[in-house]
Amino acid sequence: MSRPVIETTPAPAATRVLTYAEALNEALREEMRRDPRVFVMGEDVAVWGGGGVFGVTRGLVEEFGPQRVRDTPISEEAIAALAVGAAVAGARPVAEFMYADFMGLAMEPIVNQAAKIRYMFGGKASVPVVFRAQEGAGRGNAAQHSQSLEAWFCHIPGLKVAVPSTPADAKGLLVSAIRDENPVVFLEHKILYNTKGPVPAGDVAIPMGVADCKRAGRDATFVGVHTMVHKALAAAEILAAEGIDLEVIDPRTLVPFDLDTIVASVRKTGRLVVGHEAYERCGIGAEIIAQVITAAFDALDAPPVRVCGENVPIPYNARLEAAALPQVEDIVAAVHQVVA
Amino acid sequence: MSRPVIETTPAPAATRVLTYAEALNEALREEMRRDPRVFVMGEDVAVWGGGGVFGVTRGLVEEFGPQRVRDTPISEEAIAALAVGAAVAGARPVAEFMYADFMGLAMEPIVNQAAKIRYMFGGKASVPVVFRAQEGAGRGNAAQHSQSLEAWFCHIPGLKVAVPSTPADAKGLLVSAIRDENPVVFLEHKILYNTKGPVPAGDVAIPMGVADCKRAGRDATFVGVHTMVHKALAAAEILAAEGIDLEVIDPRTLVPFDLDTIVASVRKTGRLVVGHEAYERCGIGAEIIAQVITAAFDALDAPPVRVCGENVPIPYNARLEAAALPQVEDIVAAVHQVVA
Amino acid sequence: MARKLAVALSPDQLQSMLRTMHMIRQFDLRALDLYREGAMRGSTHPYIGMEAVAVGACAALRPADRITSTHRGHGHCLAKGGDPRLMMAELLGKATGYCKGKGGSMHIADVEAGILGANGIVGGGIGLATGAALAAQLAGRDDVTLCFFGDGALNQGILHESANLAAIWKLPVVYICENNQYAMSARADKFTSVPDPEVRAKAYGFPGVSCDGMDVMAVYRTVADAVARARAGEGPSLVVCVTYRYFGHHVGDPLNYRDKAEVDAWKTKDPIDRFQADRLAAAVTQEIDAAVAFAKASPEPEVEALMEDVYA
Amino acid sequence: MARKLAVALSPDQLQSMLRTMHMIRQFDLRALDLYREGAMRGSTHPYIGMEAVAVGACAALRPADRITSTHRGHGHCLAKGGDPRLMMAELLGKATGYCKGKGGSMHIADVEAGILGANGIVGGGIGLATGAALAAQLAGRDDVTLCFFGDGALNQGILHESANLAAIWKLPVVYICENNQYAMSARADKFTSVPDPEVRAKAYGFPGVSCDGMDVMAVYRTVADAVARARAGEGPSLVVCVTYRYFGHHVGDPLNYRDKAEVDAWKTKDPIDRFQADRLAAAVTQEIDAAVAFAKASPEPEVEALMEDVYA
Ligand SMILES: Cc1ncc(C[n+]2csc(CCOP(=O)(O)OP(=O)(O)O)c2C)c(N)n1
Ligand SMILES: Cc1ncc(C[n+]2csc(CCOP(=O)(O)OP(=O)(O)O)c2C)c(N)n1
Ligand SMILES: [Mg+2]
Ligand SMILES: [Mg+2]
Repeated sequence: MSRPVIETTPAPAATRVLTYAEALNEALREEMRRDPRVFVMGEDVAVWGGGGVFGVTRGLVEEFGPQRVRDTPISEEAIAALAVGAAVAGARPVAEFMYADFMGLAMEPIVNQAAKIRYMFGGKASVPVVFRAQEGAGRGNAAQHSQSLEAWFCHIPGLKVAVPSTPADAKGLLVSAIRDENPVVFLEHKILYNTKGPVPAGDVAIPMGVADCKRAGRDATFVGVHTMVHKALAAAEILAAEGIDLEVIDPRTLVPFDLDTIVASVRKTGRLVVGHEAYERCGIGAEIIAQVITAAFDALDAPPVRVCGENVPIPYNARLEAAALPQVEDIVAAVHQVVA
Repeated sequence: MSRPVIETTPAPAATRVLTYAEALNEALREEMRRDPRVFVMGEDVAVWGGGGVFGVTRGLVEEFGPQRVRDTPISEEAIAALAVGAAVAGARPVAEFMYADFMGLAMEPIVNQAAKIRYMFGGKASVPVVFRAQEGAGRGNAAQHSQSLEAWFCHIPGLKVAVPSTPADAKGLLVSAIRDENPVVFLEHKILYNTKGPVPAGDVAIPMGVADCKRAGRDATFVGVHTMVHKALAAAEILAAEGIDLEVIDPRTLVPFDLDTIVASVRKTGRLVVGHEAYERCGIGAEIIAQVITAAFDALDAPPVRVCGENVPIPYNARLEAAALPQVEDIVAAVHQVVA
Repeated sequence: MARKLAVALSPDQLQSMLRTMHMIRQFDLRALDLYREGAMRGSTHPYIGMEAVAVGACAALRPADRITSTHRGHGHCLAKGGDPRLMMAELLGKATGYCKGKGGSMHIADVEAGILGANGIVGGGIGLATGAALAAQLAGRDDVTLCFFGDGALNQGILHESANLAAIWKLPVVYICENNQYAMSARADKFTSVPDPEVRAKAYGFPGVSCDGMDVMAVYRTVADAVARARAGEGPSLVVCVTYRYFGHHVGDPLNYRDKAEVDAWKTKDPIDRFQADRLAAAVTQEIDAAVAFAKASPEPEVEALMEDVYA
Repeated sequence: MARKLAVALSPDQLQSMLRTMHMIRQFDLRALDLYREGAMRGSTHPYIGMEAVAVGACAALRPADRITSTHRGHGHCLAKGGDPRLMMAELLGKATGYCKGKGGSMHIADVEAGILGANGIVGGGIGLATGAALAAQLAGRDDVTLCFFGDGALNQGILHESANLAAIWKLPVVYICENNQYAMSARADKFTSVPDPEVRAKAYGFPGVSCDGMDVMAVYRTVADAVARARAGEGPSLVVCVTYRYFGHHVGDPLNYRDKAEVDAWKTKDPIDRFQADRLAAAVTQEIDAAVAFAKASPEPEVEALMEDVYA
């Protein structure tokens, strides 16, 4: 590993429009240039069409070579476990799982090793690994390729969990995740890869644990992740036409979680709608509600409402799939319910 | 498999005192006698000291032979996957994981196969498998042998989840789980194995989805599972001395979940405390609160309070471990808070 | 124990195998069309080029035997007797489909017909097949389970765990690795640590063999031996079928990882052409044989015939 | 590439190895006492009987090399230079322990010393070791990682996946299987499908050898060869050390699955007695050799000496 560490001077905040996938790619590239310990591994991340089935690792093998951009066999448990071992031994792996659903194969090293090593070892090790994967439905990939499993990881102390919804957040959070001394489960969303947005050039880490208000509003607070942020923004337009002003907050990371921003919003609006594509039962929506209830029960003028994935495996058929997922009109209806 | 199906006449409700482990053993034995398709597999379930490290499978290999009581190699993913395949092909496996923590190795077959097969196949298959494991802390087994992971399974549609707290519930629910046509994750608690209680003899299935009121009370409702039921009963004694009358409800199964019983209780008491040993974040406590909030917000006189495991890997040291777990005095304090 | 080895198949059976190979090819060509015209969702993985594997292997089965399949499952399903109408309806997500539209291409199953499902998880069928074999053993039946998986699945831990269990319990399962040279962009010879994956059977003490996966009769004979062994209670085997997928992994595959010359070389071994040619040659051989037999069995002319037929 | 094969160890090194073997035995005997008197929680898995494996293997390492260990980890930790005070304090859950009392017996680690931790998950260290080897390769260093695991871990999928990866990437890792005949009550010869687990290395195309795990020098020589190979960039190896645990799996083991005669037979091969006897014999041999050398090198008497020393 003879590449020099390239010192990056924070670039002038030139902003370009990039896709979510391009923004992630830029984060990986810049971090790999900055720190020779960073490397990428996963299935089809190097050779396949020039970098990953969604293009996130495009061009990396050309720039950094096959040692640092490693195609792996189909061995999800080992991908995770090797990444953990390499991290403990001083490398900074970014391990990719092609679909979050496949992380069922890798829960042991993520949960019993990565998450616990620092604590179990009395604070004398760190595990700077990023587990990247994409979640979400909407493309007819059916039950084994469409799940959103963030709640599993949020449940486990020792892991951090990021869920960017925009290209700028994707880049800024991935930079932070790679620099973090802790294991980060970095969950992208397949539907978002081709969405575009402004992304500042250069060194633009977004700290973990800082929510982003994507739309200010007075009448109700929506908290949601990934596609639900965009659906909520669409719902807000519909609601605005009716004179209802929806505030849309994207926590961006679920662990750590910026409860303060959300509580402040709820204290302002008195109403809360929470949304995610993941199965409703034991999803993060319940946790967000439980935390807000504890912190601001008095401020709530109506019971919070969840707009979540149905408790059903994701079906293939388009109509059924749409019915299984929370939609813009479900958000509108939920907001109607809380402001009623 | 030439054993005859033994018709069981519901025995007269003779009740003996059994340990939780003995009650489970009786359920297995009686179901194996009743239905020759039922078999048991897992690590050290047959040879080891006569049946499992906690004695749950004691004597079964002697009665049913090594074909139906199978010691396996240490291969958790295969234990789960073979059980699923066998279930689809007409057998009724009861697969044991020595510790629930090891189910991290088996999430793929449990979550992506067992839970989804019926739905993915258009309802044309059933997967009558029971995944048994024991959870919980309290014995200094540290971070990889002490977790309570029920929330992971509750999150996944297609699975049922049982969490008995008494010998009678253990027997009655295991009988139901074995007879169920769906995959059931059956989670026992290591601290409970040696606890004793009355268990009716004979065919005593307890239906899934029926909560049990372990103590009636007027002033506050406690909902919790496993050891927390017993801690809540102890807390209720302390509170009773102060004139606070705690109702203690054990949902017994988390999927299906008997919300009605809990809502009825909350409508009576106006106060809710929820407890589990599992990590608080994204645990089942949040889900229970979210459901009660939706169903009975108006009935709540105070914000519900959670009494849960800290968001920390379970430590080895006794003092630290006790501090990581919810204790009787935490329940007392929580009830004080809600009735204040 | 006496095993029934690969028996000669009747002309009807052979004809039906050829028909199924054509059926698989046309089914998947049409699925590709449907996908490209937007009538399908998700992804579809064509079995084209590999028809000999599913058909040769399933020819060794009885109706009560079972299979598990993969993401590239249409061929297995048709070969085990799946109904193309219900399959096609499933691809279009219709209520009449095998899965009532809930599964799609990657989850087609027909448990009644012994098809325990395509699978979206690479290696996902391996444990299921082994478990189905366990169920058969427990039920005291001699049904066998065939477990299809790709070269890419060779490196999943579940194969190791299942193979060990199948070996120590002598389960009636046959592991059929369809080595079509690639797992998406990953070349089998670079991502699997041994050039001949069948040697991995040595790690479990059961037979491992390879065969020409472009030759349906070679597949049939090899799998039939393994099935006979399994049926006789002698335990599992690994059969590696060396084959090739003509198309990309799925629609949209950039196919930058292999060159056209390689594809063309494999196409010269086309399993359908070859079987058809063999069948035609065999038919001719049969006619010739019949002619010879006829000739040999025929009487010498009688001496009386010497002067006959000089004039009308 | 030229490899440095097992070199002769100096008398100081040998003495220190013997001392560590004693240290392991006494440490674990004391741990058992502490457990029985209630000073410890959870469980403790004594390494007694297996001392030759950890000590022989770690003698082949440099300080910058790393190991991963198991639930039965005290021996590995001491052999790699762990501090018995910090270990003992950890067993008692003290703030001064390696893990500040948070880990206990099954999670003792000393990352600085290259000990990447005991592990409560059977097979849990296998992927970690392989990953640590990957980190060394990426950093351009020739550090080697030794991965200890039991016969029970042989059937975990992670071993298969890791071994394949280590092979195709030529990672500097040595897999050391401590075949102590049992995994709890599971006999290695019944639960692993092959009698000699080292054959499993064939499935990955790297060397697999076994050695007498009761003979510290045999372990040293075998592991040193594998380490040299790994250090030279030639990739992984599997070394199976045939050994035995004298005590139960942990305190409270009913031990109904093996008989005392078996235990006694293994105890006659005690690795400490044997090494000590060998060392003593070697010391005597050395003295005799020295005597012979002295004798040979000594001068003949001068002729002048003929009449000397008749009288005082
Ligand atoms: C557990 C898992 N990992 C990754 C994938 C993504 N994926 C689908 S098919 C495939 C390649 C499979 O290759 P192979 O087993 O050789 O089968 P083939 O496609 O060649 O028929 C991959 C990586 C998956 N579906 N499941
Ligand atoms: C994944 C997992 N499964 C099961 C166990 C329970 N367990 C602890 S040690 C052990 C036996 C291990 O046997 P082996 O690998 O041979 O090591 P040994 O105890 O003989 O040193 C078992 C089954 C565990 N800790 N982790
Ligand atoms: Mg392939
Ligand atoms: Mg062992």
